Formats: sequence, C-alpha cells, structure tokens
Amino acid sequence: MFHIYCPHCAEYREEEEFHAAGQAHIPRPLDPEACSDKEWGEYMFFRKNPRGIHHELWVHAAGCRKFFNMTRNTQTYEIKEVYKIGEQPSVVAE
Amino acid sequence: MQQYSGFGLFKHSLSHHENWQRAWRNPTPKKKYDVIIIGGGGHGLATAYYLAKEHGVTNVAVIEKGYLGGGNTARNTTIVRSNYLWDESAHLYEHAMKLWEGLSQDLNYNVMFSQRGVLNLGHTLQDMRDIERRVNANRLNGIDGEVLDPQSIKEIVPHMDCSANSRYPVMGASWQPRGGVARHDAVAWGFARGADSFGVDLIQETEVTDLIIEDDTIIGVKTNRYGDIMADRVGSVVAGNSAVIAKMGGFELPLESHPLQALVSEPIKPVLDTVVMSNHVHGYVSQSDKGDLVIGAGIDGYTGYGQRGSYPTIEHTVQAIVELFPMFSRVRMNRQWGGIVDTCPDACPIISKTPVKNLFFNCGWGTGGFKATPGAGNVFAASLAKGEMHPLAEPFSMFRFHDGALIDEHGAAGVAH
Amino acid sequence: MTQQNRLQSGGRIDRSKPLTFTYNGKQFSGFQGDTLASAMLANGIDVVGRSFKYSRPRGIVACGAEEPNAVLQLGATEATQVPNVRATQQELFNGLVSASTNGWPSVDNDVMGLMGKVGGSMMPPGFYYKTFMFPQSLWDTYESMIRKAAGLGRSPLESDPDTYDNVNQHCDVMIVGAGPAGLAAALTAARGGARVIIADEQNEFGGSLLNTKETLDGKPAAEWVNAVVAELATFEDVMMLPRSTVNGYHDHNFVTIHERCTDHLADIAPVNQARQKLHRVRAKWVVLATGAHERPLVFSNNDVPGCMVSNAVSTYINRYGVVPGNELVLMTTNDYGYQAALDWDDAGRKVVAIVDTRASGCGARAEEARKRGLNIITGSAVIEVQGSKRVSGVSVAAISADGGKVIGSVTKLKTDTVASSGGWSPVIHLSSHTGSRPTWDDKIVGFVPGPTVQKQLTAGGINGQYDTAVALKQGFDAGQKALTETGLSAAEVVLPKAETLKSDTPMTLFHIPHIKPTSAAPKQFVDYQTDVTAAGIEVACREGYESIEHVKRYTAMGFGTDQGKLGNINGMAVAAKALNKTIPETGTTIFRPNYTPISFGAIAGRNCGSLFDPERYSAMHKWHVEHGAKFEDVGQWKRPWYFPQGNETMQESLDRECLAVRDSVGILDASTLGKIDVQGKDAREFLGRVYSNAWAKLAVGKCRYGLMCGEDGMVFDDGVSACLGDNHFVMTTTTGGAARVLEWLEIYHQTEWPELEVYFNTVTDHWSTLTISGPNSRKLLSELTDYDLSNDNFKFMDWKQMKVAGVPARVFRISFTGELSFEINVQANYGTHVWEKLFEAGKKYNLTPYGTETMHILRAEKGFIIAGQDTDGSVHPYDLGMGWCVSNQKPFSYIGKRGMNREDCVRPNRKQLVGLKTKDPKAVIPEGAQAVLDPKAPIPMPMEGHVTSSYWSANLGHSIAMGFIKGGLDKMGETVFYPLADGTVIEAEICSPIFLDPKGERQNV
Amino acid sequence: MSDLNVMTPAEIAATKAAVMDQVPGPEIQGQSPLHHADLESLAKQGPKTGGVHLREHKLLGHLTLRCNPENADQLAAVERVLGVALPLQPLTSAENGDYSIRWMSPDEWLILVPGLEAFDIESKFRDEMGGHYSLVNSSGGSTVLELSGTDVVELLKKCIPIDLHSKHFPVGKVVSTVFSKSTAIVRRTGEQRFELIIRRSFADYIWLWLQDASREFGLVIEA
Repeated sequence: MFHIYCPHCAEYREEEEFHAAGQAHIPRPLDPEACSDKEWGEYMFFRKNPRGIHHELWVHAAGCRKFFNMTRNTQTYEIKEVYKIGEQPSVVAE
Repeated sequence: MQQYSGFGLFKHSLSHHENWQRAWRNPTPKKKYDVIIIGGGGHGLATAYYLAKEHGVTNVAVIEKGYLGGGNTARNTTIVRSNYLWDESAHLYEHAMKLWEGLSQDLNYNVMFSQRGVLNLGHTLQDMRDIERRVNANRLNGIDGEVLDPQSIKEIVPHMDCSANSRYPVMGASWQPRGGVARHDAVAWGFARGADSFGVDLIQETEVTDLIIEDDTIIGVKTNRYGDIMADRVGSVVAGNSAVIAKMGGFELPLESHPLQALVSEPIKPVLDTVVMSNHVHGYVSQSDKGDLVIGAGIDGYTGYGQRGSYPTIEHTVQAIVELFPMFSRVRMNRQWGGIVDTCPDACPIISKTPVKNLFFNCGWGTGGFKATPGAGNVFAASLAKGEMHPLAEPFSMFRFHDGALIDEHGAAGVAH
Repeated sequence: MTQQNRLQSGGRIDRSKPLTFTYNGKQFSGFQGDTLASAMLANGIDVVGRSFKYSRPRGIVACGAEEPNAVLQLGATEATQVPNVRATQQELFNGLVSASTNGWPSVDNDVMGLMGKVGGSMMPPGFYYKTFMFPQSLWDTYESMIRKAAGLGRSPLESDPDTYDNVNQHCDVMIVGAGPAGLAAALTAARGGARVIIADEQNEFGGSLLNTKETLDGKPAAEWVNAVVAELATFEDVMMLPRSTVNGYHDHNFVTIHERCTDHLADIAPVNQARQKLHRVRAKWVVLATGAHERPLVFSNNDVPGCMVSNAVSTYINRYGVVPGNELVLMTTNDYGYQAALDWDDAGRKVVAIVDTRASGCGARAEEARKRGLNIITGSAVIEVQGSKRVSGVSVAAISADGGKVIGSVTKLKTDTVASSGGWSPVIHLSSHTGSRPTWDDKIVGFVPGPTVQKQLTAGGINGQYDTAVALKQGFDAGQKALTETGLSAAEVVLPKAETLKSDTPMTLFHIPHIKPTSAAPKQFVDYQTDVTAAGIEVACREGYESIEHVKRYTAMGFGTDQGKLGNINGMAVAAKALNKTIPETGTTIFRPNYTPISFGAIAGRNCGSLFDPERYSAMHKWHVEHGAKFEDVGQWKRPWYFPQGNETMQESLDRECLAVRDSVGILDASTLGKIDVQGKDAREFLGRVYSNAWAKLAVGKCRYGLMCGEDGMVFDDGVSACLGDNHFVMTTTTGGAARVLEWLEIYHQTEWPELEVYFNTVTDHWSTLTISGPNSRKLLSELTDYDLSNDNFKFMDWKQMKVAGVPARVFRISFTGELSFEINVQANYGTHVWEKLFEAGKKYNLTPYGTETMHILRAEKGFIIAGQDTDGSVHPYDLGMGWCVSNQKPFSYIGKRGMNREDCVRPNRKQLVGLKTKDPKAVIPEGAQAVLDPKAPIPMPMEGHVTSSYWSANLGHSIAMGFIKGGLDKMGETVFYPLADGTVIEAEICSPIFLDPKGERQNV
Repeated sequence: MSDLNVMTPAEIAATKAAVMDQVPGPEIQGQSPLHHADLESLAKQGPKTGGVHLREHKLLGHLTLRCNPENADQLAAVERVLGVALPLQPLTSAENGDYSIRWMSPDEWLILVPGLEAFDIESKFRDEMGGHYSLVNSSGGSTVLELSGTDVVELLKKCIPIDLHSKHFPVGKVVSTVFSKSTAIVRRTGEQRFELIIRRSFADYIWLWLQDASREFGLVIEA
C-alpha cells in the first residue's frame, strides 16, 4: 500500500484515502471539432503506459478532494515526487 | 513426440523414469524465421502451436524473456468460461471453449480442464437484468447458460450464504455448466511441447530489446542474447508489457497495465465444487484439485509493472469471500501474488494489425486472457499465417478506438475473470 | 498417559500447570508452556500425518514456522474448526482437540499408504499431465478421486463465532523478530526515543536465546531477555507484540502483523475479545531480525518419523524439557550441528553416533563431543534410514570429499532418531515481498536479502550471521541507524558479552549420495509436504523443465503451507547439480506474502455481516421500516422498493401504488438522488460544458433536465438542475452516480478549466426530498402551505421557496411520473416531520407511499429513461431518441459532442431505444430478453437488441416495454420476436416509448 | 418581504446565491441522523463506566465555506463575521466560543455554529463577503460525535488509518479521512477527546461500527 504525500494537506497519508485517475498531462484539445476521429480517439484512449517513470494524476478523495500529479516508478513503485496541477515534473524518464 | 499415457507411466517406472524425453528442446535460434512470436506465455505458445499445426508454418521462433508460461499464465486464477455479452466477444470466447473441450487429447498433455460450471451471482435488480440479458444473448449465440434462482444456487453451492438477510442477498445467478477451471501451467507446457514437436524454436531467457523496422515494415527483432533475428512477420503477445514493445514500434496503445492480485488458502478437503463469481460483492472463488481455495481480487487502480498490488485490494476481496462463505473465516490464506494485466477501455482485447506493417499485436485481455488461450492463439495464428485478420479477430482491431466501434464488456468482465 | 519423553527438570514449561489435550480421539497431557508439538513428542507420538501423494507416515521434523508435517486439524466444535494448524506453533491449552488431517481409516493404519508403496513409482512429478486423458469421458471421475486425496484439513461448515480486528499502527521503527538482534535493535531505538513496534511469532520474546544453554555476561541468556523486555515495557512509545507474525511486507514500508490474541487460551475467544488482530503498520524504518531456519539434509527415507533437524532436537530438550527419542544419530555438515548431540547427551540419553560429512570437524562443539567420548564418524553420511512408522536404524557410509558419491562400505546402526544439519537458510521471506530479489552468498551458503528500495535494515541470522555476539551488534547498529535516519539522536547501549565458540568451515552439501543412483535409490525427500524427492527434481530437469520456476511448478516444490522453508534451497541445489549449474545460476527463490498462513477472518476484520458494507439511509428510513417497506439496494442505499399491505403479492402492491398515483396522489422518498450545490459566476457556463443541452438562458426559479455524456459521447448520468440564483444552481444526479459525478466535475474544474469561477459541494445528505405525485398532489400540498400553488403562479418546471408544514422548503414542480408533481426539499433534520404531516393531511386523498419499482413503472409509461437501466455505456443521446436534449448551438464544445460524432456513432442501424407493445397485451417480456426478426432462424441467431425496461401497467391494462432495436426509430410499427429460455416466443410491435399522455397534459394542469 | 425567513426568488437573485433559513420555529423538533438510536435512553439505561465515551452534538449549524485564501478582503470578512481568522495552515482548526472552523482543503473550511445561528451567519457572510466564494449550509447532512475516554485512541486505530500519536496529531488538528468504509472529519479536542463529523446517510453504519469495535473497552453513552 502506497504512502502518499498530499501536496495540499502537506503530510503523508495512506493510499486508501486516494485514488489514481490515470496518466497526467493530457490536456483536452482546445478545439475538439477540429480533431479527426483518430486524434480524438488518441486523446481519449491511447496512453504511454510506461514501465518505469510515469506521471499520473491522483486525487485525495477522502481528504481534501484535490487532484495532484505524481511521478512514480511503475516497476519499483517508488514515488519520486508529487506536484500540484499546473506544475511540471522535475523527475522525468531518460 | 513421445506419447503420454498411463501405460507409458508404468513402463517408465520400470526404468526409474530415466528415459523420459525432453518436453521441448533448448535450441539456439536461427538467423531468420517466417514468424517470430514475442512472448512465450500461454497465448504466444498457443499461437506457435496452431501456426505449425493448422497452417504448416513451422519456421517459427517464440522469444521469451523469462521462462515459458511465466507471466500471467502462471499467475491467474484459471477460470474458463465463454458467457460474454456481445456477439463479438461471445464468439471469440466460445471458439476458445470448443478448443478447450478437446485440448488435453489434442496436445496429449492433460491440462486438467474441469468443466465444473461457473456461477455469476446477481445481488441487485440491475445485476439480474444484466444477467438475463447476457444469458439470453448467450443462448441465441449457442452458448450454454441459464438463470438460476437462489434455491437452485443453494443446491449447487450448499455452503454459500444464500439467505435473504445478508448485506447483499444473492438474488440469482447465471450458470454456465461448461465453464470451469484448468491447470494453468499445464496449458503453457502442453502448447510448448506441441509446438516444439512441429519444430518451433522456443527461445527462453532472451529479451527482445528492439524491433528492426524499415519503411514502416518490421523485418526482425534485436535480442539481448542472440543479436538480431530476422522475420517476415512478428506477433507481439506480451500482455502487460505490450506498451514496452509498442514503444519500440513508435506507437501507443489504448492500454494501461495494472496489477491484478490473487490469493489462495491452504489446501482443504473438497468443499466447493464449482466456480463462484460475484461482481457486486467483488470477489470470486473456486477450489483447485489440490484443495486450495483460489480467490481473485479486483484490479488495482494504478498502473503497475511490479507484479504486486496494494493490500486493501486483498482485504476487500477476502471480505467478499467471507461475506459469501462466512464459514471460511477460520480457513487460512496461504499466499498472495500479482500479475500485470493490460486493460483496454472497453474491457475487450486487441488482436490487430498495427501502424507497423507485418507487426501484429495480441494484447489487452485484461482479466480475460487465460480463458481465451486456445482461441486467441488459434485466431492469432491464422492472422499471422495469412497476413490478414481472422474474421473472429477483426472486431478487435486497435483502430476501433479511433472510429468508436467499441465492444463494451465491462458488465460481463467486471471483476469476473 | 505418561509423558515418557519428558525430562524431570529444565525447560521453560511450568510443571505445576498440567494440561490435557486430545489427539485423534485419545487424551494426552502436557504442561503450560508446551506447544502442541512438544506435548506430542513428550507423549511419544511418532506419526502426526500422512503425506499427500505417497501417503507415507510422517512425524515432527522441526520446531517452528518451517514445520512441514505436523499440520493438524484443530477445534472441539464444528464452528471452531481450524484446518492445517502447525503443531509447532500452537500453544497447548487445556481441552485442546486436535486430529491428523490425512490417513484413512486412521493415520496409523492407512490404506492409501499401501497404494503409495505400490503406485508410488508410477507417480513421478507431472504424472497428472501424462495420464487421466483417456477416455475423455472419465476425467470427471479421475478428478474427483484426485480431489479427495488432496487437501489437508477441512473447513468448518458453520459460521465463525469469533470476531477479528484490524488495527492501524504507525511507528518509527518496526522490528521483526525478538531474538538477540531484534531485542538489541529495539532497546537501542527505544532508548533513543523512537516509536517502536517489535513483534515475534512466538509466545515469548527471546528467539534463539530461549532454545539453548547459551549465556550472556556469564548468566543464562534468558535473564538478559527478561531485563530487556522489562525495560522496553517502561517506554510509552514501545509496543511489544508476542504471538504476532509479521506476515507481509508491502510497498513503502507497510507491514501487516497477525496477532493471535486468544488462540493460546481456548478454541473460542473470551466474550468481547477479538480472537486475532491484524495490525496494519506504517513504519518509517523496518528492521528485519528474522533469524534463520536450519536446513535438513536430503537422504533416503529421510521422512521416516524420528528424522528431525538438529536444531529442533536441541530446542525440544532445552526449551520444553522433551527428548524426542531414546537414541540419536546425528548427521552434520557443520560444527553447530554437534550441539544437538551435546544436548541429547546432557539429557542423559544415548548418542549412537555423530556422522560428520567433513573429513574432520574441529570446532569447539566438536571438541566437546570428542572430550565426552561420543562416537564421531567423519567423512561419512547417513545414506539411508530404516523403519516405517519410526526410525529403527540407519545406513552410514563414507562419502567422497565433494559429497558427490558413496566411497566406502555401508555400516548399519540401530537408532530411533536421526537429526541432520545442512547449515542455515536466512529467513529472507519478508525482504522479498516488496519485489527485491535475494542474492546468493557463497560464504554462508545461502540467500541473503537483495537490494531494496524500501527503508529496510537487517540484523543477525537473516544476514547469515549466526553468532549471538554478531547478532547483538548488528541489532544495535540497525537501531542506531534507524534513530539517525528518523532524526533522533544516538542511544547508549552496552551490549552483553556472548560466548563465541570457535568453529570450523562447514561443508557445502545438500543432497547425500546413495549407493544407487538417485533415480533408483529409496526416496530422498526435499519437500516433505508436497512429497517432492530429489529424483523427482531430476526427472523434471531431464524433461526440460529447467528454469527453477518450472522445476517448482512441475514438482510442486515449495507450494505447501510451509512454502518450502525447509526444502527450497535443497531443491535448488539438486536442480543445479542436475543442470550442471551453480545455485545462483539456477535462479533465485522468491517469496510472497504470507510468511505463514493467516485466517481469512483476521484479514476481513469487522467488515463482515452487517458491517460488510455501509447501509445508507435517508431521514425517513425508520418510517419506511415501520410501514413494512421492502427495500432495494441501490449503490449502498437502502431504498423502499414497494410497500406491501396485508397479503398482497408484489404485483398487487405495484398495481395499487401505480393506480393511486394516477388516480389520486402518491409519495416517494427521493432523498437518495445525488445533489450538488454549484456556486460561482461561471456556474452556468460550467453546466453548459458538462450537460449536452443548453443552460445559458435558464432563468432563476426554473429547472431543467440534462444529460451527461463522457468524452466518448455516451450517456452516463442524468438529472434535473435548478437555477437558485444567478450564480447558484443545485444539480441532481442518479442515486448511484452521485459521487462519480461530483468527482467528474472536480477533475474538469481542477485540471482543465481552473479559470472558471465555480465551487461544487455535495448536499445529498443535507436535503430530504419528498415527492408527491398525482392529480391530488396540489390539493394535498396546499393543505400544508399558504403559498399560492396555482398553475399561474407555480408553473411546471418552476421551483419555489415556501414553508411546508411549518418547515422552510424548496419545492420543485418537476415530474418523473408524468403526473402533477411536487418535489419538496427540506433540511433532512425535518424530513420525517414533513413526511408525517403529509400523511396526516393526505389521509383523505388516500396518500400512498410508493417505492422504486412503482416509480420505474410510472416513468416507463411516460417513456422516461433511467440512466444505468436503459443505458449501458454504449448509447449516446440520439440512440435514446433524446436528440431534443442535445444542443449543438453552444459555443463551447461540451463534453460528449465530439465523441458522439465519431464514425461509428453516426453510422446507420445503431441500436436505438424504442417502445415495445406486445401482441398479447398480458404478456410481459422479461427484461434482458433479446429481439430477433426470425425466431426460427438457426443458432447463432442474429439479435436486434434487448429489452431494458418492461412492466405490467395497471393504468393501461397492458404490458409496456422499452428496449433497443437496430435502427428502431425508423421501424415504428414493425414486428420483432423475443424467444425465451422456456421455448416460448413473445411477439411485439415497435412503437413510441411514450405510452401515456404523449402531450404531457397531466403534469401541466 | 412578507416572511422574514423566506425570500422570493427575485430577492434571492439579487444576492446571486440563494440563502434560506432552513430551520422552522421551535415548535418543530428536528431529528438528528442518529435519532432512531435514541441515545438519550441509552445514556440513562446503559453502563456508566467504560474506556470510551460517546456523545452526540446534534442539530448544529454546519456551513461549508469555499473561498480564496489569498484574498485578504475575504479573510477579513471571515474575521468580521466569526470573530476569528480562517486557519490557513493545512489540517488546523480555530475556535471562537461556539464558533469553530476546520481547514478542509486549501480553499475549503467547515464552520460549526449553534444550530439556530446558521442562517444568521450565512446572511452575515452574504453581507460582508465579496468576490468569488461559496457558502453552503450542510447542517442536515451531518452530525457531530464526541468520543473520549482512556481507550479512545485504541478505538480510533480500528477505524481510521491516521497516525494518532499526540506528536503527530496534537489537540486542534483536523483531518478528513476514511472511517472504515465511510468517511469522517476527525479533530482532536483533548488528549483523550476527539470530534467526529459524519455524514447523515452513513451515521447508522458508523454507530453500529463504534458499538462493535468498542466492545472490548466498554462504551458509555452520554447525553
């Protein structure tokens, strides 16, 4: 079970209070009508799904209800950092 | 191939079992193959077997980074059923079911396929509507199944709490008598032995480190042990690691790899003669021939390649089992483990061409991979042999996520593996 | 019965507290402080079980978690049965009832044993896979035979009378194991001010120090243990957990501890006490001081009762005052093994021989043995054991220096006990639970913990360090390191002086050769519980199962309840030899939780029965119960399903409730619908983006129905939102969708459109929603309010604020039944008050409470959908015939718009929701029935779509249904067929789903 | 305004947000979410000693404030209305007499006031506070339980996954967390005293849970 630092509550909490909401940094296309079916399908469904460093979105569901980003190694499950929405990760895959 | 039989066992016992042939060779790979299959799990080995057996394509290598059948084949809860909702998936899984029914004899390897029946429980009115819908569709698709009331369920599973005062009383179930369980390792080994007997090279402990692509067409793979190995066609059958291979091909997939956990009790005397699954209370259980209660959990919510998930998932599953079978409270959990399941947004697999010519993918089975093993291998083999997708595989193109023709099996798949 | 093997003195048992227990129906006695195993050995019980494959008699081999054979059924009553309890870990209590788990008719006279002798040679590993295939039809019979033979104990058949707790713990340092290393670590960490948890699986702390005659500072080691335990008890922030097994080590230093609180007292826990607790520990640092298990050697017939690991022999003598036999032959590859012979000799029984596989052994213990004149045979091994239910003798022969073959003649010795020591295997299980792979250490001939990303420290035996002095030092170091790492300052601890015994190099040997080749030699067991032999492993390797994982899976090695604690390393060694590889080349050994098995009940804790899942209630729940409601589970909510009166059938109740609403007035508790308060100047814009229809012009005081779609265009929720103020809306969602919708709004707001000024807050629980519906609803409401309810003042789709029965309320004039309806929203603290006042006033209108089923029928008569019942994630608004609820004029591309215009979403012949009118007006099509065009078509029959909602309509006097039909909206008037499971076929005509009042006049009066 | 407690929609529109006094006159008694458990009788009849004491503080005014912690005007408005500043540090709380404020999120606070004052406070906020904010009355949706006694920490360890050591969870700290399979807002109000704010629809579940889990300590109901 993960031990997750909530960047808003500013302390570690148990994974039970959170849930994962998928890959981070997938902005909704500004002009959906201009997207081809392929582009729209990729926005909705296609994911990096990396083995290794991954940036994902989590929400402190039972706590402050805020979403935030997490950089995590999907192999070792180490959490490298958490950062707020709108911020960029400092740890990235090689 | 040396034939296995009871008499054979007797004969070999006289020579202290010193003269058994190898089940498969340990060959050094050739420079080039007609077809390379990446991934020596159940699906990859079945693909190789059917390529050789049904299509005469024997110049085939299966490249496995670990040992044969060491991925999800070794980690699943071995349930086999074909009672899926939509025509596309029902036909595919039923194709597999028919192959299961003669598999031990076909492979001359007892995969211990035990058709003890599968119950999918309903606990709410909507569960029951969904069950009726699915069973009706199954029946018209030629798949066995009926809707049972709590009393009939009690006759099949006398020890389950079917009383009206449980938190979510059992209101009914779908029942597929032909469903059941099989011995997971034996499936991989049986296919491996069969494929090897046709001359397929099974290359273990060898990792594909890159794909060799020219003009958007795959021509071979790079490996960590044997350098470049060339091929006319390549099939990737690597389940949870599909994204890693796709990345080598320069594309992404509509997949996420999640931990999926399972656990077993200590072995106990026979007490449960069928497979019981419940989406609503979120757990499922069967009893293996060894006596273990084999229990499956839900998928963990995050991406994970660690072959382990989070403890609360185990807790919720055990709670569900104790809720269904209060008497199991004093039985003890022996072991837990995790696999990596590649899940598609519509809970259906991908059997597909890819943006790279001659590179085919079989992946995205989520929780449904084991039960499809012979069927998936069979249609993937046909597709690799002909270069065109088998009709049963066609609806499972990865490009359905562009045009929107999804096959939403969440209801039928759910926790129910 | 006398305890023939009990010593007159010594050990940690309390001879003043005799206990009786039952084994296989016979009564025996033991003492407080015994384990079941030590008491059985004291009583001279040799056979404790039968092996599962060959049905060979088996005895106690070890003294702890590694015991493979003494796996018993416990429990005096049906409800308190516990299968597969290790006798070596079960403390004895008065009245304990135990039985062996295999063997028919009894464990001593077993028919299967004969079969095992005869058929054993035909059961090599994998024999299942090679046979039982012909004829195919007999597999079921074969399988039931296999199943009966397998399994160990049995499940209870009654519900568990005990309760269990899950307890959340947090600490700085979690110490696993309270032997010398663990205690030193705990003392150090505690003195440094750390919050410490120390757990040990045994009933008292001390670990290996309790099993020997070792001294610390010249005094019995137990004295030091007592002093440390006493000091630890003085720290407020130290938690000591004996009888507590750390069974799992999970990511980010999450550790689970299985504490057996009352299993040592009785079958069943004392009143109000939990039988077991599962501690869920989050630790900043974890110190693994788990020690090591002694490895037995693999030789022919090494499973005959009387064969034990040497350390167990010492433990039974020193800790329990039990000598498990009369004569001992000890075989060892190392100095430590000699200890068992010395202890045996001290106990006054005969040491027949010490067989040292090395050419010479000159460590301190060997010297002592020599001094005592014990018979030491060097350069030799016990190659075979004689006896069946108890060892009667052994064959000893000289072996080559590498241990590879027998080189001398065979001597037979008479003995009833054989102890063997092949060295030690560090208990690395926990360290590998988190994915760390163990590494092989040639120096200690064993695996040690590998690199890990956890904050983990190790001390003592787990590192292959078996010297008490070293263990103490490593424990101290681990404690200090944990202190500095958690920001605390170092502690002062003076470690006691331990004796260090000189020892000679051990021999690396696992598998003792026989004069015959392994394949033909009498069985040499590697894994007792799964009946895996050295020959079996060789067969597996020969057949190409070369990966150690293949070997394990093919032979079942390590798959027992002991998870191969004794056998795995020996098995790997045998495989390595067969494959001509080293052990590390052969692979590594990975362990998964649990370290030892734990009760399902302990994992489930209190989350069972009525606490399995919350039951959510509305404010009027008590009223519903008192008025005989039947309930429907909707999500976690208990919603009234219908309210039967007298002996009514369900259909009769529904007919009555439906007619009451259409003819007069009915009342529904709609409080469970999700309600979200939306405030901010961009609230309206936000609604426009998340609903498919337009919200820009909704005036204050008005309500509007909306559909919510995903980005894929598929409908996932719906409901009415009301404009409370220019910047203020209240949104309703489906009962089951409330939480999901709120999170969905938040994710878009927080990640996509943070610039929109809007806040969302759930108010689901805050409001009670009382829906009165029917032609008399206005009259009824007017009796409880002064407000002008006339159609002119309070129009359809308006909401008004007024007092109802004295309670301030927001009343929405919206309708899900098609009747004149008012949804009265009051603060939930006053819900019951208003509900009861409505009934007081409603008597004269025959105000009828109705439940979800009647609500479903009434809305179906009107063709209104229920998201989740009439949708399934694959239908967009146009599929539902609800294009009227989609606005393509909105400037912002709302969620779902792009998705529902994808190629597959706009193709012809999609399944569309239509009404269905059966040819036989009395026939109600079952929900879930599948439509076909030709019911006589062969299977597989092409299906057109399924029925989503179907009811008997008492109002209309015929059945009504809605369902999907391919291209259905263009097929009005056409016929479809529903072939049912019983062979009948229902014929229906495709029609509009609006069966009643298509112009909507009734709700508009 | 014809009725002081009830505004017309037009009047509400003028305030941009709808505010309503939701509490009827004193002749109508409200029912807390645990009304059916009849804690008053249990307090009279039940045991008087035990390791855990439970008391319900029912029918209080619960107000959820969402605003911008960086907006000085809004912060000042809060102080004018409640006489105490918004606690801006995560997981802290502040009190002024009967008023108490809990930090819930960087832009969310839960304010508890006497039940009859809720509308008053709400109205004052509407008068005093400008800019983008929301204020929601959720008084009917929750209730407050006070748990105290020598075993209160041991009991809570069975309920919530939070570290309750006083070094980590001092008096005044507040967390929103999972409570078994529900949720709760937990605040420490004394060394051995905690305040739980629970949702109405889950109240019976939590009540059952507390009774079950406290059995080994003995549960004393106070009224």
